[in-house]
Amino acid sequence: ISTGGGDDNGGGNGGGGGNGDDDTPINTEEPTEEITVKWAADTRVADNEDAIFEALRNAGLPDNITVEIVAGSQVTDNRQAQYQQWLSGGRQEPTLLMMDSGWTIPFIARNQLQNLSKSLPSEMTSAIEDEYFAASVSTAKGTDGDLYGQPLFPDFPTMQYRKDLLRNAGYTDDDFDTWATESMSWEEFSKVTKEAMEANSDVQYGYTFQANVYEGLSCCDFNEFMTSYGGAYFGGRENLFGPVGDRPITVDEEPVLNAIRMVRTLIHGEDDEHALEGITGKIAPEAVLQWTEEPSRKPFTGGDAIMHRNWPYSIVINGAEPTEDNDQTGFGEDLGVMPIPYGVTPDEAMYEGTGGPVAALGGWHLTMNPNATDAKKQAAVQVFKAMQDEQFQLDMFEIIGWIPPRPSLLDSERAQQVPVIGRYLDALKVAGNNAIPRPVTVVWPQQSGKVSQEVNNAMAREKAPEKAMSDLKSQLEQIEQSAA
Amino acid sequence: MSSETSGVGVGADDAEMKRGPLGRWVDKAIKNPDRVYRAMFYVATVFFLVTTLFPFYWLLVLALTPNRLITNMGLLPKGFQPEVFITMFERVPFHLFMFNSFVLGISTTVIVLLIASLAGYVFGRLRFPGKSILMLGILAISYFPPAAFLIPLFELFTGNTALSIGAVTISSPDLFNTPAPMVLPFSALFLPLSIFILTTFYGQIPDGLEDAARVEGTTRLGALFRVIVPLSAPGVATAGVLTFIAVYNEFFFSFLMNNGEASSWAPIVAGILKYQGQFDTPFNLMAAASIVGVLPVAVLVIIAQERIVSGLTAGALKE
Amino acid sequence: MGDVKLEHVSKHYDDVTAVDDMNLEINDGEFICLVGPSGCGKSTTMEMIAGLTIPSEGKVFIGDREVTNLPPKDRGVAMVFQNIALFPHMDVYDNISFGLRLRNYDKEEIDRRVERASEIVQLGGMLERMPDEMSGGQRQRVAIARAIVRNPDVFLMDEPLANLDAKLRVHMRTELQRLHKELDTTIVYVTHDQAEAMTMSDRIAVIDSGQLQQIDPPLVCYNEPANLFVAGFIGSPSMNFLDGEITENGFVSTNIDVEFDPANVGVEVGRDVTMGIRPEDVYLVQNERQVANPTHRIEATTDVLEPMGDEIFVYLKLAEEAHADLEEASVAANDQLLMSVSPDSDIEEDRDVEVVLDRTRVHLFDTETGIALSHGIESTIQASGPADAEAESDD
Amino acid sequence: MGDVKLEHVSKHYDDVTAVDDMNLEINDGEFICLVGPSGCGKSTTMEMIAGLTIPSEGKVFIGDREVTNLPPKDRGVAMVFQNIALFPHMDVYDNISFGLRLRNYDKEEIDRRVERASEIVQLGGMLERMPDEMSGGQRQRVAIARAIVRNPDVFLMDEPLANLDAKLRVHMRTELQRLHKELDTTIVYVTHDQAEAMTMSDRIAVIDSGQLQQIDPPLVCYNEPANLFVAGFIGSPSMNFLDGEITENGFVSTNIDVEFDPANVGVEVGRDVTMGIRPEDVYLVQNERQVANPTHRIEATTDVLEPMGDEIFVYLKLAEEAHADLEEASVAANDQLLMSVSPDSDIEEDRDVEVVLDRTRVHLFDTETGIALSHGIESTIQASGPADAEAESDD
Amino acid sequence: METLSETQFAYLLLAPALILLGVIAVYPLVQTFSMSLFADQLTGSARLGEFVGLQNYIDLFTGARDFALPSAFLPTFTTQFPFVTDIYSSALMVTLIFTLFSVLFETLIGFGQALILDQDFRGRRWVRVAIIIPWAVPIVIQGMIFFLMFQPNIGFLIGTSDNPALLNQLGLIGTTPLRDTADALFLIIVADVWKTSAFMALLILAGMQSIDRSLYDVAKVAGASRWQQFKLITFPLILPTVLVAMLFRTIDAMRVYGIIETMAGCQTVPSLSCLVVTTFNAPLYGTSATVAFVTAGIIAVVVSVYIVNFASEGI
Ligand SMILES: Nc1ncnc2c1ncn2[C@@H]1O[C@H](COP(=O)(O)OP(=O)(O)OP(=O)(O)O)[C@@H](O)[C@H]1O
Ligand SMILES: Nc1ncnc2c1ncn2[C@@H]1O[C@H](COP(=O)(O)OP(=O)(O)OP(=O)(O)O)[C@@H](O)[C@H]1O
Ligand SMILES: [Mg+2]
Ligand SMILES: [Mg+2]
Repeated sequence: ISTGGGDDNGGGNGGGGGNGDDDTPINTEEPTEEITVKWAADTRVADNEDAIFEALRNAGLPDNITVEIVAGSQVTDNRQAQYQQWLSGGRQEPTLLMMDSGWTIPFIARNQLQNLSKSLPSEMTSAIEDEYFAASVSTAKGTDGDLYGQPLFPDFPTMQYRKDLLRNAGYTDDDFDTWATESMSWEEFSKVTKEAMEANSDVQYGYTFQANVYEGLSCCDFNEFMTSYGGAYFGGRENLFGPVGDRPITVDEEPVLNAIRMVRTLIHGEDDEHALEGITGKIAPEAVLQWTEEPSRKPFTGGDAIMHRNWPYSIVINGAEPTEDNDQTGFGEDLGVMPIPYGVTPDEAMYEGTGGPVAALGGWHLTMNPNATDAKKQAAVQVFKAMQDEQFQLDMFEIIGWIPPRPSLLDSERAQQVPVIGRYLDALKVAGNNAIPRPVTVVWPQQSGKVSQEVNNAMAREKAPEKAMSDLKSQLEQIEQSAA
Repeated sequence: MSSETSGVGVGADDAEMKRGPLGRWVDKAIKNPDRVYRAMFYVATVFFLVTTLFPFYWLLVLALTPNRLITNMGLLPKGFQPEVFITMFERVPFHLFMFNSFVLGISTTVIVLLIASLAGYVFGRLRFPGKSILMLGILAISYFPPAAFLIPLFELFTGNTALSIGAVTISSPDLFNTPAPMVLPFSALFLPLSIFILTTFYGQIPDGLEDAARVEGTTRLGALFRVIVPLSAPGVATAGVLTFIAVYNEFFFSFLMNNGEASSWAPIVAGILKYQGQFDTPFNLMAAASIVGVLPVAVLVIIAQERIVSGLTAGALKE
Repeated sequence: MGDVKLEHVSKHYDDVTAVDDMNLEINDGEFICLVGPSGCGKSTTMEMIAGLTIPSEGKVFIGDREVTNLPPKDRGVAMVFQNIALFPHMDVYDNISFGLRLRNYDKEEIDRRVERASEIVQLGGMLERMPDEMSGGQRQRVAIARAIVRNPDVFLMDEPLANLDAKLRVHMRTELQRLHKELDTTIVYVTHDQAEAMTMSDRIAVIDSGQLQQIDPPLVCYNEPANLFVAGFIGSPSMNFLDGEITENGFVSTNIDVEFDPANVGVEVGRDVTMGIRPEDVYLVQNERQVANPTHRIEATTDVLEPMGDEIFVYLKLAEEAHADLEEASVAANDQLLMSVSPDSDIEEDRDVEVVLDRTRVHLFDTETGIALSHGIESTIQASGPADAEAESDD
Repeated sequence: MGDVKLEHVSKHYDDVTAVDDMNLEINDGEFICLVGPSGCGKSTTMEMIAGLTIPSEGKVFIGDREVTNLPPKDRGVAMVFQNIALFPHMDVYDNISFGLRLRNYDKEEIDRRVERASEIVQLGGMLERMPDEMSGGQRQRVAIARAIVRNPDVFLMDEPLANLDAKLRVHMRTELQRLHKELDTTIVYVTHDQAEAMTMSDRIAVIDSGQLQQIDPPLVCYNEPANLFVAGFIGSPSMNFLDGEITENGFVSTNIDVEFDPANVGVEVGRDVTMGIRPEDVYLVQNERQVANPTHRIEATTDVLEPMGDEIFVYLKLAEEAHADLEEASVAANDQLLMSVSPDSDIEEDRDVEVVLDRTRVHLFDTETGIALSHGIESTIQASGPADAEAESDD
Repeated sequence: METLSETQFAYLLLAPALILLGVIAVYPLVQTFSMSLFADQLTGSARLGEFVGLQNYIDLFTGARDFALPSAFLPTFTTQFPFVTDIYSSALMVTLIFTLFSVLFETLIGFGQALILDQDFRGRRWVRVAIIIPWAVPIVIQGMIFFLMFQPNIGFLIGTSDNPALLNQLGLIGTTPLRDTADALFLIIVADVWKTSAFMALLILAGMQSIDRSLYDVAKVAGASRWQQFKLITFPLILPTVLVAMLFRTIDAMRVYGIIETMAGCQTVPSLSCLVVTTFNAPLYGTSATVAFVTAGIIAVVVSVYIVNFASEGI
């Protein structure tokens, strides 16, 4: 017995399988026959299939092309594992894949995606390069600079807060208006939170965020803390996506340590051994160390917290008008949203593109299976085209809350009409403009685990920040070297 | 139990009248130790009932509490939302996933019981060279984490493995999104357990009964299925239940051998995960779904337990 | 068809030889009883005929086929197991009809046969009981019924009546004999009940330690046992044995002498022999007239009396005869003699009596090898000649 | 200590009454045999004494304690089970020593006792075998040894010798009797072997359909059966029965008349009675002189002959006597008579013979109720008087 | 078929099992083993890098590959307080601790449950279902139940450092137990025992039900108390079943993954299977295959304890 699709057991190029011609131009004419392309998306897409389909048609998708949605798991790791098997197994289906911007690059590095720069008309690719959120686009590019995915929507976390509680501490709508676009420093933030806590003694927590040992800590929460203090994993934005093994590892530098010290202060108080000067302490519960998004949101939604860092999905929940229907949860207009606070200003920052009110970048791309048949690829191009349509993107913002991938659209009248989230577009835009992608490379999955482990340890006072970060540095070093 | 303290400390020499309830109880217990057994038995039963059922109760509490209110939970539901059991079907066609799981579970169980019966018979009742080696070899398969099988099996079931005989090359069929790439690995992976269970049970059936069947005119296989299997009913039913439940809960192959759609034979685990959003998790729906998902297994257990527990009447295995 | 032949068959377990170079020919339609002490290899022999145990050596034939390695189902045998082995999960009806159902007999035929078999074993009305709801004897009867519903070439029955009371045994005995005649089937039958072996069988095969000792019609085994073992084993209570020596005057021992001319019976003088005499061939002198050819009178004292209803066993202590010339070794236990008398005999414990032996019923065995030297010491007046017996055993 | 008493004990299963209002008193140190047809309730009775089955009604006493609801372990009984039930996971030594180990006897004591028990049952050298490596008889012997190593107040033995050959049975019989004497233990013993019941027991309890029929010393049961059932059940081969009627001249039936004065035996004229006579009490006229008090000669034809070695059973066909006045109903099967003669008798099949009956051994039963009316019809000359018997059974 | 020798017959009946296992298990394992002989390859369309022979295995045992794994493979004893922290940062030790305690408690509790289920009492049908049903709970749900119970601010079983719950006060677990390896391991064992005791109970019960009841009659008459009946009859007769159950539980426990992933994450409680899955997803196929085979090897070593027992039990 020998395996087909190349001698993959022999260490050869087993991955590709099929007809991996991922860089020949595709016929971009509209196909003439009836054709159905499968799109691996998620349940939310599948749930809104009809509306989305209509939006696509409105955006010019030819009538003879049908899109069939394969509702994969919403759990991103599961999706990644599935796609990994499908693509390395050389399957022809599905033709279109919805990919997390957090792990598109490894697929690109393994030649498992259709090179859009080579196979799409240049007007399509340049629209993406020019008009979309730059940070998003950067997570859909290969080391060669070619584009392999078309961003569907970005995702940026923001700081949510309870206006009603802050009013008790003496803050006013003026302050809130300012905060919506001009973020505050961590020092100020902690002070404000502390004041609010004192003013609302029945509220249990000040600031809730996510610091469990998980991808979310390394990609996002800590990435934000660190970057906002001007630090970086690998020395600044330009090294985010490589070259692996050939870039500095800067996790043991002072900005990074400060970020940890800051968090330690937030949790354990100012008398912590490694407290950061200027930060007001004990505003975050120890529980954050075990919290991911949902558990951390629960107390905030339940009215037990003042400040909460989370993704836009939770704005929809927390900003809803309290009604019978949702059991009186949601704070309506009392929900405030602002960009994440900053540690240092961009000028003070050690590395280019750091400092300021950074927001970790999430979001999803649309990519194409290079093993698909030419006919399907041809039809798929029409889908790409339709999804570039601005109206479609606004439609999607309305239908399932996908933030339009073009920053310009956030200013549009229509976007602001969208219930709840439409109110907070200002803050989102700031976040979007200051978005920082995770440093995703082929070795990021390994590095991410180490980062979250060490950072969590340091935050939990199990290791001194310096020790944790120097340990981390040597581990990252090894990983970098292994892949060089 | 509340009377415990009142009884302690009352002198044994005191008149019967003065004894606390416990004293009297102890007295009776000494005369009739069966009472002690009974008491121990009830205490243990209640203990096990509480410990095993409490998480289910909590699951029910979670299901009935609106998701938004799931925070600072106590022992009672916060709010009462029984319609969650309808919502869960609206959100996800959960019944279809359950159906898939049933089909996968039953077909795997049938295959496993059949094959393991043959193997269990061989290992339990025959002597032949190579027996121990083979048993160890079969056992060794269960040492491997499922991931160790995945890539080659994926290739095999997606039509990427080819068998070359001379000039002819037959490539394996593409079975992705069918039950086969789940049922086959399940069967192989759960087979060793069933083989071992059945080996011990079949090995304990007295030879005389098999002999009698053979003289009456059965083949050895006939004797296996007419005498040995029915007499091992507790073991067979247990192997069956264990296999079925294992399939029902499996998530590794269930997950990677289909695209996660009910129409592609994805099982119940995929259904439950479908409730989960990228960040938001409707704990109440998932809890409701698991309660609903566990119910059929409860029914199965009730059906099977008659076999498991009272498959044999007293003295059944007399020679 | 139903003849069974074992050729040099042996069966060894790890450390035990259960059957040792057994040669056995059973004719079609014959009723053979296997008898022998517990553990002598009877069941093992049966199992080898049935195909449940594969011989370590030798061949088994049924009909004209060699079946040594044939599975039981193709041998055309039915068996009643010593351990009964009812299927615990089936009721009586299903147990009995098991073999028929396997052969896809139609419902009526099965019903008919089960009905008949259950009547024979007197189990009518119990067809729906489960085995564990029955008494030991009832179970055994189910086992018998299970075998007899079928029409095999050979019946193998391993102590089929062990758990039945005397009356039912007699009934079953006649039923089995009737069945045997009706079906003309070969029956191999293990029993420890002498009466069964004597009345039912065409020939008895006596086995000891896995070895065949004698196979002959019952009366031949009784009257002309081939060796000391058979003589002692067949007959209940057992034959009396007295160790002695052949002199010119006949048999001499510490306690009993029997005069005869050694030349007449063909035993050389000086040989160590064991004399055997059955309890019923010892007579009180009062009844001497019942014996055509008695020995001289022997003095004895009655010891224990065991009344059995239809007879009384009398244990006699023999007086010592004066033979200083006999070696010490052969003296042991020579002073006891068991006698059976009819229950109306006028006999009491601890009384001196005189007895005589029936000379025609005196057996002589070589003490060393155990082989029979002579049955009856006045060869002219023997009851049934060895010539007849041999003729019988040949057919 | 070891006396056992059942008071109005019954045991009902769903649809069967296994034991029906049984009253049984067994004295300390007594050896009682329970006999009765298969399924009559013997094992159930034993199980109720052992405590394995709780009676549906009634009370059980052992010693002076009521034990009806006491668990088996507190009753001081040891039992040999009919189904043997060896522990499959223990070798012979462990099986035998099981009860001793439970009582924490020390190693030497256990060794000593196991050794002795295994010698009694002749299993020396097999102590390390597992049950499935043994023959049927060997297993049964292990089961016996397992019971006799202990020193209980009461031994319960349910057909303990069923799988043993005649010789071993005799051996075991004496061993058990010796044990009984030595330990002075009460023994309740189930057997279907008449010889066992006759020789071993102090009293025999005859059970039918769960009801106690008679409990008396063996010879009383044999010679003076309380009713038709006991008469037919005890004794092998069975007693001959002839249905008839009492006239002024005595007993009259279609085939046999026996003259006597009904007044003498206390039976009123005109009653339907069944006469019973055992095969050994029928004599050929040649042997008439052996009988002190014979009946008049009866004409018959010999039918089948069954030679048993030590005796021959002769089936006689009776000629019909002319009694037109007898009803048809009672005629059935009245024309057969079984006789036993000694093996040297000069008798052949299909010959006309004349026989006589021993009048002292003729039994009369009420046909309807089955109750015995008279044992022997010349009351003066009976062999063992009912008075003696009653005296015996009282101690 | 019936005329085949016992050996031939045995192999004929084994054929279906051997074919199924051959194609679905052995063949993939051979493939995977060959993968373990190649270097990882993260870029390009090839799944694997160059042939490296046994280098992956050597790296794994020397710790040279630890950087690619969520945790160290073997315990390292270089720091000052070796036992406190490093045991929990070794996948091997974490797995062994989990296996030891979960199998031990599952066996004991399963035994107790089986004893109860073996009794005759009213309502036993429902008690049986109650005891068996945790086994039917999918791992994701099992994880969710325990995750929520021990989630600060959701579950009631833990409190905060200001307001500790009972378990915290007893010092059993901290207030963020699921991020702490020792605490999380303890809770994962609890969760596993809750779910999997039923597996043991079911098998042990089946074993008990197969025992010839007349043996108990013999034992009772011989004077055995309940405890002695259990010790001398029940226990030895179900021992083979218990050993099989424990054997497979041990194997399963050594491969624990799902409950860890759903409760605490592989980074916090690194088990051997965690290493396999994490590297598999990375995707470091060479390393993953290597860890898988080493895991199997370690399981083989642990399981040999049972095998020796089996041999002595004569199964
Ligand atoms: N569990 C049961 N359920 C129903 N009937 C039963 C049960 N056990 C015994 N019996 C019936 O009770 C009667 C008495 O049985 P028991 O075992 O006492 O007979 P026995 O005298 O020992 O007979 P045997 O000599 O055949 O052993 C029988 O008819 C039997 O069928
Ligand atoms: N599986 C076995 N392993 C070892 N020895 C055995 C095995 N089976 C039988 N034996 C021995 O072989 C001998 C013959 O056994 P077999 O069962 O044929 O005796 P048997 O003549 O039927 O005796 P019984 O009258 O007691 O039933 C016995 O000594 C027995 O112990
Ligand atoms: Mg035998
Ligand atoms: Mg009985």
